[in-house]
Amino acid sequence: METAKKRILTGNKAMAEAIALEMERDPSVFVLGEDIGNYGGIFGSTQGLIEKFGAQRVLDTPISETAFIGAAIGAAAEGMRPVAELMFVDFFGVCMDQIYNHMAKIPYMSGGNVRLPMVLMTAVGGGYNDAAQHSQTLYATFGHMPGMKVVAPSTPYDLKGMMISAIRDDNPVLFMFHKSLQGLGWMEQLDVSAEHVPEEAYTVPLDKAKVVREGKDVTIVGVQMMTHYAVEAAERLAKEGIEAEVIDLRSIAPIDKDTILQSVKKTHRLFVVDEDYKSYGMTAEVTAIVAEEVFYDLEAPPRRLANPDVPIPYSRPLEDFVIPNVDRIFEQVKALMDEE
Amino acid sequence: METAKKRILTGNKAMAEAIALEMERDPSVFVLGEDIGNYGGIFGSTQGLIEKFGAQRVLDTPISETAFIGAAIGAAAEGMRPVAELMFVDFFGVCMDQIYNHMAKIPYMSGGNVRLPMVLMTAVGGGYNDAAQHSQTLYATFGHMPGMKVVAPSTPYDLKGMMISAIRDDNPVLFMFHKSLQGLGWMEQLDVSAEHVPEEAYTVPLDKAKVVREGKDVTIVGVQMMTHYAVEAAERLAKEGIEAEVIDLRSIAPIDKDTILQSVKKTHRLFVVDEDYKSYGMTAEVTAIVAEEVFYDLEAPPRRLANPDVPIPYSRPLEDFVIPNVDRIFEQVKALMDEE
Amino acid sequence: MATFEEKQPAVSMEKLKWMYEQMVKSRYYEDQMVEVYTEGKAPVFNIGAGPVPGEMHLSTGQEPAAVGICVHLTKDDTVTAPHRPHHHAIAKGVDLKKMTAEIFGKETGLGKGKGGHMHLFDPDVKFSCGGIVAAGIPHAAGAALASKMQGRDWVAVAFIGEGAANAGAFHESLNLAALWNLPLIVVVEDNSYGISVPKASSTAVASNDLRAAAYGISGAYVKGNDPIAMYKASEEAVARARAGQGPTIIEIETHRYLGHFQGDPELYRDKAEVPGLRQLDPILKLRNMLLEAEQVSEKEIEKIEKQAKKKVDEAYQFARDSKYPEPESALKDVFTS
Amino acid sequence: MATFEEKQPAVSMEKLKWMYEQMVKSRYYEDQMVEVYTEGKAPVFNIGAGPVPGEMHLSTGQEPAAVGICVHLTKDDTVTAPHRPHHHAIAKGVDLKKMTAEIFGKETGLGKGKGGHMHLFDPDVKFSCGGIVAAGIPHAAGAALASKMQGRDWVAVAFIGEGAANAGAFHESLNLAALWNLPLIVVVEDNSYGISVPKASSTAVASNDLRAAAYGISGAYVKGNDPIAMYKASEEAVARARAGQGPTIIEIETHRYLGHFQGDPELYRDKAEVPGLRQLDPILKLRNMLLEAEQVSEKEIEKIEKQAKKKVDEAYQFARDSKYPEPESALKDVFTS
Ligand SMILES: Cc1ncc(C[n+]2csc(CCOP(=O)(O)OP(=O)(O)O)c2C)c(N)n1
Ligand SMILES: Cc1ncc(C[n+]2csc(CCOP(=O)(O)OP(=O)(O)O)c2C)c(N)n1
Ligand SMILES: [Mg+2]
Ligand SMILES: [Mg+2]
Repeated sequence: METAKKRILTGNKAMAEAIALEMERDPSVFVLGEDIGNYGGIFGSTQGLIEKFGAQRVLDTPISETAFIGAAIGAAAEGMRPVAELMFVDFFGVCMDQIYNHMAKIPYMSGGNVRLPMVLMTAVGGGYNDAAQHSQTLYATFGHMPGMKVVAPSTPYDLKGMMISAIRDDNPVLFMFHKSLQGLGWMEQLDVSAEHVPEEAYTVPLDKAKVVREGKDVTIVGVQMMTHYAVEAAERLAKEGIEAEVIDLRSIAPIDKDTILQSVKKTHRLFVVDEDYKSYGMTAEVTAIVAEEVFYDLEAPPRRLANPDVPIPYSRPLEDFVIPNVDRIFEQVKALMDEE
Repeated sequence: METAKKRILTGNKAMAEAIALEMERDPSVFVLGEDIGNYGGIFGSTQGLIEKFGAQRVLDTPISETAFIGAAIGAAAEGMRPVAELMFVDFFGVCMDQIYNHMAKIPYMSGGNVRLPMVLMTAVGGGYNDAAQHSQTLYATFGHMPGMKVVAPSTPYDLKGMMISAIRDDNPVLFMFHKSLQGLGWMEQLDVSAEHVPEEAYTVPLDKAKVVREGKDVTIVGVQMMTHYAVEAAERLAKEGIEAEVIDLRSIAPIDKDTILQSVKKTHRLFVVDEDYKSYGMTAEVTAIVAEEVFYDLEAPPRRLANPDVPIPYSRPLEDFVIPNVDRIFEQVKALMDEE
Repeated sequence: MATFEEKQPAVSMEKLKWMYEQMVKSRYYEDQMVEVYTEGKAPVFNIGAGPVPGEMHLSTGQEPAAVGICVHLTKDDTVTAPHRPHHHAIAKGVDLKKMTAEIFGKETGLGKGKGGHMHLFDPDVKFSCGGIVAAGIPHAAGAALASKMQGRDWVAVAFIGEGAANAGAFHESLNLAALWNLPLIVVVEDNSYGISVPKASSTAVASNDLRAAAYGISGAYVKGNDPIAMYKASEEAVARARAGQGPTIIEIETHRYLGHFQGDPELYRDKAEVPGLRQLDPILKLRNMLLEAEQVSEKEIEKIEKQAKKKVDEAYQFARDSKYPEPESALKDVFTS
Repeated sequence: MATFEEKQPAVSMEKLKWMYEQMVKSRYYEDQMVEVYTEGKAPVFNIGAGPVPGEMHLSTGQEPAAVGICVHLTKDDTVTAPHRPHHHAIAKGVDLKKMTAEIFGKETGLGKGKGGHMHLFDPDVKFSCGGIVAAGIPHAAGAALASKMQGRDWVAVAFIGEGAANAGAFHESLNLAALWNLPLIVVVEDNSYGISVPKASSTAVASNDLRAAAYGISGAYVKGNDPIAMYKASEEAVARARAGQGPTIIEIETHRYLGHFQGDPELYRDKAEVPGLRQLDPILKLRNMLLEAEQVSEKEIEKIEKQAKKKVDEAYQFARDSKYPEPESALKDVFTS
């Protein structure tokens, strides 16, 4: 009985639309970063903005991440609401001091007297053979450090809604978007990277995970690409009589414990899958939360699948070997179900 | 029947002695960093080196961490064996690109054809009210990223032996020393920061945790200050009839799973304590390893104690509240023993 | 008036008196801090003990840099300072009581005790500082950008040490500010040392105003720790910035009378250096100049001094009298809701 | 010889021929790569498909920068290159077969398939590159430091784009190299763009050789994408470095004929720009010059060209014929034991 017209937007267009809506609404919102002007963002996150808002509010920067992210902090402290883009998350190391010692800590160090209403958006993810310095997600690197909200939406709908929430939030938000979920014409076309997105502004909370598939036998927690793979794997598992509940984490920090714990209390089994490195990663945090809080609900040991602790290799068979995929999720969840 | 004369060295002197011995042995070893010359390192790690080896091999640098850590990488690729110092780990953000995208990845990206035999040493830790930008440990930040050996010795003996191992290792080693364990005259004097250290060169492995106190009732895993606190707490627990086994992790990456798993198989309970932030931290990784691998050996839920997810506050009562201490370890381990 | 090189400074007596007052206040503030910091740290020095623990970087001797430019600023202009921030904070008009309470870690402090001496934030007068070398320059550039985007004539001043001018943030921020023509002034306080490392061992060029050439902007060099010369160089730079004519680098020769931080054994430095410098003290010089100008009486000067010191004393008393924050408040202020 | 500005280059015919050969090889290499990269990416372009996936940054048009300085280098000198590294690698004498195999992700590649096009390491000729803008400058400074510490006269050359000169690493490394008098040469290839951003929108100064003033070192500017002028500027810089007289910044005006990466829609650039540039192609110019000098016959030139292309063809064939690494080998080479 769906009567509303479908507006199919790709992930990048959903993001760009969110930013545009907020720029219209609030003159203090502006965008800065490398190639976010005429180019529209290497991953399309700012497509069309310079045409709409001009070069005064859509600022192409030099390759000076420390300066322009630091400048975003300084401008935010003066009441502006900058949306800065770090082109690839992999480049964080040239500007992490600004991100972490300043953006994330100034609100706290000032006892709440300085607010930094800013968004730092950045592209994450591999799978297209861009090798060790352009393929990481680094979810846990940012999740580990207090003072930032860290989000990683998985769908065009959430990209738009969470971007609007992020811009309106008075706290610094690190907004990770996955390259493969932008729906770009020059990458592999994934069905999940385009969907109906309402025209108007709407918000999606920055601290809530989402059950994207219900099931009673096992809980699979993932984020971004791994969520989508998990859903695919779950469909295959269903054919073997295993009903997996799939949780899209969405928020890396703060992490939504409740949604995870409720699910595990129901399913009694936990599988966590992550595109990031394994050690000290998201799979560890989720597993530890569950082990600590609902230990007695578990009927089998929790299982983790993530990038093994190696840099991301270039060559296709090597990259395919390290990044988790549907097959491996399927097999390992099956093995988990065979436990006990 | 101990007949050898005791040479009591503080942590910093043990480290400096290790570097001196290696500089004598191998002309390709040199040291660079801020205030590591005449000053002898802000935390005394290079004390006496410039007097012995001169300014040609002990190089004071400008405040240009990207340049000098990058230069260490370039020199290591040419067969030198640099020991670089990042004064406080908290400054990693101005040079993380060199540390992580280059130092840690070049050996892998080159298919093993480029070796980077270098040590990056850095001071970690709080507890003396140096506030949010000078008090962190960031163990997990470095442990999460593959390609580096990451060590955090807890005693003068290990500081010397692991430094010698680190310098001789053909891989990049991130060497974290804890300020409070350097035995410096201007910090609180801790008994554990000075002990007998043999005069000659010796090595301590970079990938082995150490059982520093045996016990049968519960395993406590910690590193650096938390190990020492755990031992103190264990003594108090012993008075209440609880025998805790305390493991000094020593290696953040790669983590020594075996030692931990063996212990938990014996004690059936796990408590992990960390001076670093809790989420996505060391307590998560250790807990997850145990939950995944020896789930059925656990008789109670594992417990974690770490810095809550807030930047480290300056004021004494606030800092005391966030950094775990002996009392809290004692209480929480007792609570863990009461489980079931 | 013969003590400073500029014979006829076109500086109003009012401004001179203001500068003198701030310098006295700043100096006295640091003198008191030397004492307070030592409390609880004897007989054995322990950095974590006493009413004021942690690192302590004092600015004694460096007052001219701060007052010579802040005299041209209003509440609406932004100042970012580094790890050695007290003189800048005082010259910018930061609430002295709250600042001192913050340094004592009290709940009445600027940051409710969460920040500490290197992390003072007073948004009311747009002042901030931080413990990471050179990191404040981009923040000032951002404030300058905000001013420009909002169509204001507000300027932003980033204070840094000469050691900091070799950090990447310096280059990136100045290029950005020059490119975007931002009202940014970077003041480099050359106190000869970055901790123990002398300028000649850190800086490939004689002075950092020369680096203005790398950005096509203006540079100025102020010799002799001279507040009047600093006043003049700053007057030009601030006017240029307000007029939308872009950034300036000002380097001032100044002197750090104390150690890098309190407790610094200073083994890298000739013991005779500081006593020599103190003989040429800029506060003394300005005092003599004011008297010689004969527009200010000894009595008036004493009144200025007394008033300045009184404010400092009150601030310390306020800090001592204030309460420590509740331990659990450590968990607050990470996020606002 | 009238086509280049310098009428009587003091360059031996042998070196000219070497430069010509390398330029031809480099150009042909990239031309082939354009084709290979497209394989498997039609009808729909998909960056992850085909025998060569991932980003691909080609250097077509920028050959003079690489050959003009590498002609002065030996195997013992170090070169670090950025994300657009093929011309540098070829001019430095990197093993062409292993390099191509690496770009194809094969186990016979320089990095056994782990590195890829932006991460080529050939320690035999001391060549490396990387995908992070400006990050290679400190590595070259470190190689220069090692050379100095070991008492060698080896030099290190860091190639970067004009966009990279605004990164902090540029400033920090040049200050360090100047301070320590290291044999470092930074070659800035000004191809007018950093991805889509024109130089005027990224760089506050007309050219980066002017930034030499910020470090008290030498700077040189090479106009017109001219390999002979590059030869001369480099000759001086390399001689200075070998003689222990410190670093140099050389900026060369050059041109990127293709997109930033293959697949770049180049909407930010006038479609007429590249055809115009191609008319002034430096390879053509050098060819004409060699012929006009009448010391090289058309036949010899053709032989050089044929030989260069043959080596490239062989390298591509080698890459195609090689095997992919075993998937499990992804777990190797993190650490040596
Ligand atoms: C990025 C970074 N590196 C190193 C330090 C340690 N450090 C603090 S102050 C200082 C020296 C600063 O020298 P300068 O800029 O001249 O300022 P001064 O202390 O002389 O006022 C250093 C190295 C730091 N805080 N941040
Ligand atoms: C630190 C960092 N920031 C951004 C990028 C993304 N990026 C890759 S190449 C490039 C442009 C480089 O321009 P330039 O230095 O002029 O070199 P060119 O591509 O023109 O050869 C950018 C922004 C990166 N790789 N590293
Ligand atoms: Mg200084
Ligand atoms: Mg360019």
